[in-house]
Amino acid sequence: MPITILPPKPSRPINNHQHPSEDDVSAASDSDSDAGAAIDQDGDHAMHPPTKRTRLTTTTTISNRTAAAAAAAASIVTPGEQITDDPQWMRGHGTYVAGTAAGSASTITAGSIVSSVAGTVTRTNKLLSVRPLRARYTPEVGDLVVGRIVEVQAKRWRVDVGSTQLAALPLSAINLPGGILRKRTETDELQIRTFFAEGDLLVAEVQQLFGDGGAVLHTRSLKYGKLRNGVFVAVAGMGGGGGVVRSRRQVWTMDAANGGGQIDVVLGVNGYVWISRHVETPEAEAAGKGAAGITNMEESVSTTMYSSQNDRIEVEAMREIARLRGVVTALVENGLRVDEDMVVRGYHEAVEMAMVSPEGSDDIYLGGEKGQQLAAALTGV
Amino acid sequence: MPLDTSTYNLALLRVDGRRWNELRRVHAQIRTQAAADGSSYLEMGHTKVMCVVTGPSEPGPRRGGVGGAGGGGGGGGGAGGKAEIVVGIVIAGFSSVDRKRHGRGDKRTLELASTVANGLAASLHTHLFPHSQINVSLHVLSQDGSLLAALINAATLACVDAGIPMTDYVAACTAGSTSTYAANDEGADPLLDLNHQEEQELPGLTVATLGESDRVAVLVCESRVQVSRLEGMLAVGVDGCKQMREILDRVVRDKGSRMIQEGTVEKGVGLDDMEVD
Amino acid sequence: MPREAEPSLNEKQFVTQALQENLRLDGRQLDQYRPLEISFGDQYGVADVTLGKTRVLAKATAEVTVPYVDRPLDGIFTIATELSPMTSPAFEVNRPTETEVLLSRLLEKTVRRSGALDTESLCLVAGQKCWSVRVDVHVVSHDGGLTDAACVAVVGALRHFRKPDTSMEAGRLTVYTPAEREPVPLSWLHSPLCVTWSFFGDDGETAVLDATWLEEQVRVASCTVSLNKHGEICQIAKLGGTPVDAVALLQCTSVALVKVKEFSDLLDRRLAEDLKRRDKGGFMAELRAENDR
Amino acid sequence: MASSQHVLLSPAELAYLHASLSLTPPIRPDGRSPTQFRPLVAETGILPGTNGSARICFADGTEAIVGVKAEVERTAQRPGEDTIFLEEGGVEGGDDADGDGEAREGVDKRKGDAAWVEMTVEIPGLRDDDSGTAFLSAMLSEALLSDGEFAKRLWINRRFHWKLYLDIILISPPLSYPLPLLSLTSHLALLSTRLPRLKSEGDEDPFFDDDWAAAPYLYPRTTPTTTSSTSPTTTTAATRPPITLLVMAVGNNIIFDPSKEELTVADVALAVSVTSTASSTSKPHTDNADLKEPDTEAGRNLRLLSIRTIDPPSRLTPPGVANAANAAYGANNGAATGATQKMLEAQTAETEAVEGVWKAPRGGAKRRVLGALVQKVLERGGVVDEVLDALEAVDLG
Repeated sequence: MPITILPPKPSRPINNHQHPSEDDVSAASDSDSDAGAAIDQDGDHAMHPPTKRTRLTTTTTISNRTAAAAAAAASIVTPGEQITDDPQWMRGHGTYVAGTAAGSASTITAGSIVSSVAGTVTRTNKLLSVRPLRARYTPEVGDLVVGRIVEVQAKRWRVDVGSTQLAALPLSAINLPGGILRKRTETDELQIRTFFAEGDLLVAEVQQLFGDGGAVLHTRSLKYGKLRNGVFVAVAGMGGGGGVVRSRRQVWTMDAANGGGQIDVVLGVNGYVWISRHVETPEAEAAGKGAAGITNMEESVSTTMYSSQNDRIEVEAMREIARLRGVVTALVENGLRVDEDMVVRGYHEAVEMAMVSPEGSDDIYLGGEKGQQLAAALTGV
Repeated sequence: MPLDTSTYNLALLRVDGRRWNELRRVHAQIRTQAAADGSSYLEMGHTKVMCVVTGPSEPGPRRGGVGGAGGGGGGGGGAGGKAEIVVGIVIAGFSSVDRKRHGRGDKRTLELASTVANGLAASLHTHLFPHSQINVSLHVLSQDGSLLAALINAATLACVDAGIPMTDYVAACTAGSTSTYAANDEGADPLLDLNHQEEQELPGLTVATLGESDRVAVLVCESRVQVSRLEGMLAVGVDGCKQMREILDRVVRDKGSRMIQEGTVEKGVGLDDMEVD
Repeated sequence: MPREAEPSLNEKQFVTQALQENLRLDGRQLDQYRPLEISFGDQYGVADVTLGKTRVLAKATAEVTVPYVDRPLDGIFTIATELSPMTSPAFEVNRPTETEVLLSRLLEKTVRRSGALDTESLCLVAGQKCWSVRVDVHVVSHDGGLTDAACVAVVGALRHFRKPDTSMEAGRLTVYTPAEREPVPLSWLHSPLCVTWSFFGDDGETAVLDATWLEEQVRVASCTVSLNKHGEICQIAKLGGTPVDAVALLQCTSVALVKVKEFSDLLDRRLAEDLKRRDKGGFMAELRAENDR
Repeated sequence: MASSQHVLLSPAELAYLHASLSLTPPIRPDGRSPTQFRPLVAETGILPGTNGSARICFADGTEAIVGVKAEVERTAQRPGEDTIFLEEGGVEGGDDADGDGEAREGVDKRKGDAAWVEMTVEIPGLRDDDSGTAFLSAMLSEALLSDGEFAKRLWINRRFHWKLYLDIILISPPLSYPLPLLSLTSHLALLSTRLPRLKSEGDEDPFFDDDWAAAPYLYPRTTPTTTSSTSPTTTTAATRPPITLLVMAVGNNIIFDPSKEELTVADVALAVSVTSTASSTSKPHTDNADLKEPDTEAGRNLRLLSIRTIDPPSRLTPPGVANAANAAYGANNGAATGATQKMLEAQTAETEAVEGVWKAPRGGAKRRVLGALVQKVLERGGVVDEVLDALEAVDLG
């Protein structure tokens, strides 16, 4: 069946003439009654013919919001909501200090900590911060990220890492081919595009942060460099809502079923994911040949680092890579966390689902309901 | 006397059966668009607006494409140390009763876009993203009065969904008055949330406040009205904005708590157990 | 397009701090206007307004055209604003910047939409012929307070303008030249004038009238109120910027009403003087031979 | 016409994608079968203020909304048209079948005019006179008006006709080439369009029944049962608005509904507009005979309306650098194999295709591939049939 057209999910009816279903917030009916009620509670706008001269009372009517806020899901704070006003707490991300000037409502005492995003409050001994439900990636030092070169400048590359600004990768922060250790010269700047050109994908680590939050990357290690032999997936913004979560291992190699050989998965903390066939790195050969030496291993590895030529990849490997990609997209579409064990469990679940399906292991499609089945199996199990 | 108000004084009911201080049916949702950073859909009565926010992101080479139809907020580089808010409004040809095509240089659309951009700038913490740009694109699906108010509310919801830090919600609504043009018509009553017919016949204004406070971020009045009527309309408008903020807040809270139940977001530390230790 | 030169950081802080203590660079009170001077050209319909160093010239013209299809009984009335690079390098000739769009929309709402000029009186033959009155606003030099000066110039030009007299007999429309018949003034209902408030400080608590260009670059919010001297608000436009307390805005509108009454009287006086200067002997004066002393 | 925006992919990804798509059967990045479409959510009748409306969005968030509004417009009288009245067999008022404008006896004298339909496409981030947007709206309206059948439906009488405005809005910035999404949405919108029922007769000023429930569909849903196959009824019923599909070929694999990545490695991409008419009985005097003789058994026969080649963005992608030619590759073992030999290797790597290195396709598409593409689309019971069945299943809101 080439095309599946689904009816709109009830939670998003555009023309819900019938009474809005309970989960979908339509403040229609209750807002009127509520608005009416709210007005009544204040007494001065009772339902008798409206007072002619509605004074602009400077003291705002004590709305029943603070009571409702506590009753409602306390774990969620929304912008402009006071978190605490005792001065011992320190202010973290996603909050601001309400001076009388910035303070928006008289119910918020000056100097108290007020949330500036909608999200959940996190407390690390005396530091209060609010993690937004969903936001763009904010780089931290030491994050392993996957990035795409957007622009090549004189001595550096501008890398898109899905953050609020492009990250910078200075020429001095990369390994020279052949592992030579020397100061970067003019010729290196002229040959800058032989290392990385526009559009190239690379995995790197955040070395430091600029004042305004921009990141500086570096690839001075064996596991970083140009990415090839695989497929790229961008996952929705980090920070909850189905994004990649910071976990112990962001890069791992797994053995694929159905003879797919070994597959590398790189989960960038910024929500960019790279799935590729595991390439036999020289240190494995060197180890095999017993000539393991740190220096020439470093040297032999970095010869292949800047190649952008794919090696021969068997059909089974391509199929398993596509299946893994389907697992990651299914996790995101159904709002599940994306980290190592979820992906591995999801993959094995997908392999079993394929076994049972008519086309056998060829069936690698995990969109639409298949994705939901997979997600249900994962959350259920 | 415009048709509408002649019947009003008898039963104190408006054309669509609402009292003087009742908002129309507001139906709002966030995260209606998986592809965008932040998205929202808002219905105030029959005025339907969709909003998509991408950003804050680097303006970058795609700059050309950014100045799309009705791109408001003005060109020029990053305005000194603050993120630049670029608002584009597309008013669909089928949105009003008779089909009207809003061209690219339509001044009214540009003015609306500039108003929404500056209205949002009042609350968004743009100083946290100095070299980047927040791109708000609004689509008007159908117009039945209070268009600017719906645009501002939809844009605020989408920015909250995109996780952009802000001081407080910018909630907006319209207020009108049943006054005739005679100088001191004592019998004029303020009205809340005008629909298209009321907006044509009666004097009205759109007011947007910063969250719970009485502080006015946007005030636009495009019809002739007595100075003495202004206070009554402004008071009703500001009070209407508080109700609107309640509604927007509830939308965000329910979406958040639903996301927690689905386990995509770990449960945070509760407000109340904060005071314990 | 070269960007407008931003005032330096300490200049901004200095201006804001001075305003905190109710001091302005040119020593004016917070709600005091710069000297407003209105003069009229010798041709009908030309008004030249100077507000301190800001100078705006408006010229009204009229021609006979076909009315719009959907409104056969109404004449056509358009206001064209063009901020040329003469005012500041930031403006380009045919690329409307945001300031220009806001200015033209503001004038549109203040004068055209508020029904200051009775467009029905411009109709000559329903559905076929009508007057098309057009006002061109040229900004000669821009030192802040553009909206107020432009609005006074437009209203002045329109009230000063005389359109040729016409008569209609049996389907034949004759338009008389000024020599044949005295041109006729437009039918003017009310004179809306703009007053622009600028707000300073983090909370927008300091409200200032008639900001100069430097003050305009430093302000955090602005609100333009248009009223006529009968106390009717024609439009209010506070398009975003730092939120200002609602009660303060209300006081601004009442002060604005006082200012508008002042300007209306000034405009009436200038028009009366111009009428007297122009109308020495009226038609007979045209024919006298001897020269002026 | 290049697809709407330049796609930034690395040569390694392009090479991998091209390799995986040229396998038989091709392995698509998201695992779909070559003829499988991405799942989409569709609904109609979402805007009460319009004559017809529809909204479709993909799982990845690309969303399009189409609104159709109709206005009565006076037909421009061509000089002398109304004087020669009889010669045209213009049967006067009286025996015209009143009411439903559809089934009309006598000669089908309704003449449509392409100017009666105005279609505008609005893509965020692109100006509306941008070449991409203009090409899209031209292609969509061309498909609709090419066979002249559609404009006839807008005919009221000799003096008046319906002017139809189709406004197509793409909500999110386009993630993939928007043509198929826009065409499916406008297909659904046209299916859900209803025009008020005509109550006036002949050439008087039109007067309509304001009962919306009685308004007939622009494309009547239920095919009027043509009992005997001999009666020369001009049942244009059960014809569907056209749909335009984007089909691409890599090597000799034919792939439907390509995503953005797939389109960047396409050798050739076609936009094929197809319409379908129920296997109506042979119309006595249709001038444009259908492509294939309408055979008697049920089902629809597909009629090809237009084929347009889309310039795949693969032509704009930078070529990959083979290891031999890569100065930064194997820097230390270069000396061992001698500089000249390395130069030779580099030259060969420049010209022929080296395994695993991306090279943009050069030259046009082979005729055999084009023929296969069109054949695959027009195959009876093939992709288009299933798409049309699925679209029909969408209940009109």
